[in-house]
Amino acid sequence: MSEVATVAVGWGVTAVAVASYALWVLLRGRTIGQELDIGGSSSMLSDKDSTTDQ
Amino acid sequence: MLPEALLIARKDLKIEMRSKVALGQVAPLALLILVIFAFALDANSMLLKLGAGGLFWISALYGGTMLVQRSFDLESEDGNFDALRMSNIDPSAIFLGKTLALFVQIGILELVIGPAILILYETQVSDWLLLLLAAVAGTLAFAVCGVLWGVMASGLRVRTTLLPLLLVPVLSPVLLAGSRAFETALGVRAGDGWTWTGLMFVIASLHTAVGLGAFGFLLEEG
Amino acid sequence: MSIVVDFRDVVAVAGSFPVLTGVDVRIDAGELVLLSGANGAGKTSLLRACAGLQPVSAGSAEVLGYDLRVDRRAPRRYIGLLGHENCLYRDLRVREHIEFRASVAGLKMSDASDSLARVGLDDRLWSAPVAALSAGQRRKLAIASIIVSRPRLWLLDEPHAALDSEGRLTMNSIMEEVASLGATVVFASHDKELSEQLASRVITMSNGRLTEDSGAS
Amino acid sequence: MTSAKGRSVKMTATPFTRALGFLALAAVAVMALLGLVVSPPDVVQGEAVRMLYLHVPAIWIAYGSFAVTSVSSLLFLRRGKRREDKGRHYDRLGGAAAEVGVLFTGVTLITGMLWGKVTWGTYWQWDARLTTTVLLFVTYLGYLALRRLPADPVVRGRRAAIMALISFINVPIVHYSVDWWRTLHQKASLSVGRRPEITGEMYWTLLYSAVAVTFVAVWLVTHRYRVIRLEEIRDEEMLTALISQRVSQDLPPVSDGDFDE
Repeated sequence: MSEVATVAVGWGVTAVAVASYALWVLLRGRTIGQELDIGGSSSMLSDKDSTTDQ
Repeated sequence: MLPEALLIARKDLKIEMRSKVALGQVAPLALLILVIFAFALDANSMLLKLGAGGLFWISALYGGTMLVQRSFDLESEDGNFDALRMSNIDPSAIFLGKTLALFVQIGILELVIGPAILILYETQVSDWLLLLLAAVAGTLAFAVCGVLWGVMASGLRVRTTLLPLLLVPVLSPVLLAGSRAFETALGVRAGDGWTWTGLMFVIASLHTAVGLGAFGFLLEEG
Repeated sequence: MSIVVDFRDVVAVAGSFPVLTGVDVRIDAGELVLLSGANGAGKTSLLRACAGLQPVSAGSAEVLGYDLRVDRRAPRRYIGLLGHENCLYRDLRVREHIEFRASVAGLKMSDASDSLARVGLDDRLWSAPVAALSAGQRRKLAIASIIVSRPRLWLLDEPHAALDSEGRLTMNSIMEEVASLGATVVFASHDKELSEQLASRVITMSNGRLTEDSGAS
Repeated sequence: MTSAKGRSVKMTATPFTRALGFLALAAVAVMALLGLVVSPPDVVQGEAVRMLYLHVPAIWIAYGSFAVTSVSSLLFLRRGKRREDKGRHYDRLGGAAAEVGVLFTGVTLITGMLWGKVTWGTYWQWDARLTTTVLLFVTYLGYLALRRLPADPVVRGRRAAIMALISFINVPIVHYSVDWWRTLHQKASLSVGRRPEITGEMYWTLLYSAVAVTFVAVWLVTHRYRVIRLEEIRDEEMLTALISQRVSQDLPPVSDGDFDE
């Protein structure tokens, strides 16, 4: 693998890992919030949804 | 506290004497692992001789983990943990007693695999005192950590899988130090086996300190 | 008379299930109390809460003057608990077992042999391994192990279970005897006939709380 | 849609964390720009040096998170006993920080291995730091496994806190022994890829990246903390419901003459 490709893979994997964790935390929060019949506002998720691109 | 600890240790050892799990089941398995290593390394006597120290500790780790499991399974059986909790024995004494019993049992296991390694892998001992002290230090550290994590995992449904996951990372420095010290004692590598042995004693003492302090908590919550 | 068990609005949770949902009970020294109720009514949990084994999550709970919410261990040395399980090491012999329990309680072996005779275990069983005993004999050995420690509060969960009719009568006479000596006995049983004539007070539980109390003060 | 006003404790997003989230996103975008485009390639390592800006902040964050876990575990054990809520906020913080710590330890390992491949020519070296890090990773994975087991929350918290403290005293032991093992062993082979000279733009980029990643980590820990809190509220509400359900079943007492078993 070339140096540039390696760097790209490293940054890419990191971005995906951190973003999926963030998304998982948000979704879990929203799911439980809805179960409790609170929170769950769509704005809460759409704000943070953009985190996916890190 | 000490007499109570001896009471617990004697009870555990008596149970082992009757059931012979360490000698009858775990030791043969550990021996088998020594043979399997020879298969894996294609009976290359040079490699086996070089790796003897490490292979000893790996098979001791494997067998010892089973003994830890066993030591706490017999307390979870038939509600014996409740009896221990109700008995008003100082939890630190229970900790010391179980550690002592485990030390003896793992020691017995090592007395079986040690000579087997000398014979099967054609190793020679160049420093008996170092070998002995390193074995004592490593076994002590093993027993202390084993009791600490054993009680934490005991009573959980997933204990058979959880215990090794928790125990092995903690014991990795012991495995490392034990292997290096044994390599010096077996004369396959010049090195400071005594310092490694000292490190194992340090590990054992640190965990003993934690165990004496925390065992009450852990026993209560188990 | 001194109050041995003083529970006010006690809630206890096992896992995520509320096993006690607000228990209010006071038990005096020397009482012989029968806990009655269907399976799952909370009898075992109440006994374990008294022993400090089941944590209490709400309300106030005192046993023998010790606040369980501060220290669950403190009263244990005065308590004898017989659970569903017998707390026996299968690989020990009867003699070794009773020796172990006696020395853990800080007592001599002579006390231990008396207690074995008291529950009606034959001398000849002394060297038998625990694993070889019948269910009833194991129960008797468990009871003997409790007698050895001479508790002030006896918490017995189904003491009659697995015993033959003679053993049940012996069990009853033991409970009567210790209560007459001033100890407190709380026991759960499904054997209505044997229990109700014995008990000085009957407490009925349902859904984790008391529904009837013949001796409510 | 319920208003968030006055119930903010039950929400995982508040105006503050929302702002923090945007700040973190912006900071990461700038970090990518600086690290991948603006900063120059290293004289020795060339483009590969760009891994530095991820790898090094990640391990800093991981160490920081585990330090937070250790401190909050200690506080939980020492201060928690007498408090009405048993100090469970310390437990939550410890759990949230450990999870983020494991995530960033994983990032460190992956970026480190990739970086090693291009500079040392191999994914794995039995280098002291790599070995220590992988043991750290497994240790805290075990911690998270222990936390996930069902138990009374306070009991589980105490058990986890004790494990966190033991793990913490183990970190220097592991580090020291592995370090010593390697220095005794192969003195020469480690100097394969020379460390880059960190000066000027690279230095500032690294420092900036550390700040940006810290924002991300703080955001993650805060949200995870709140989700744990939500999980607890849900469990408590289920419990309350169960209690009232059991209490309402009370009458009439069906149990009196029940003799089965």
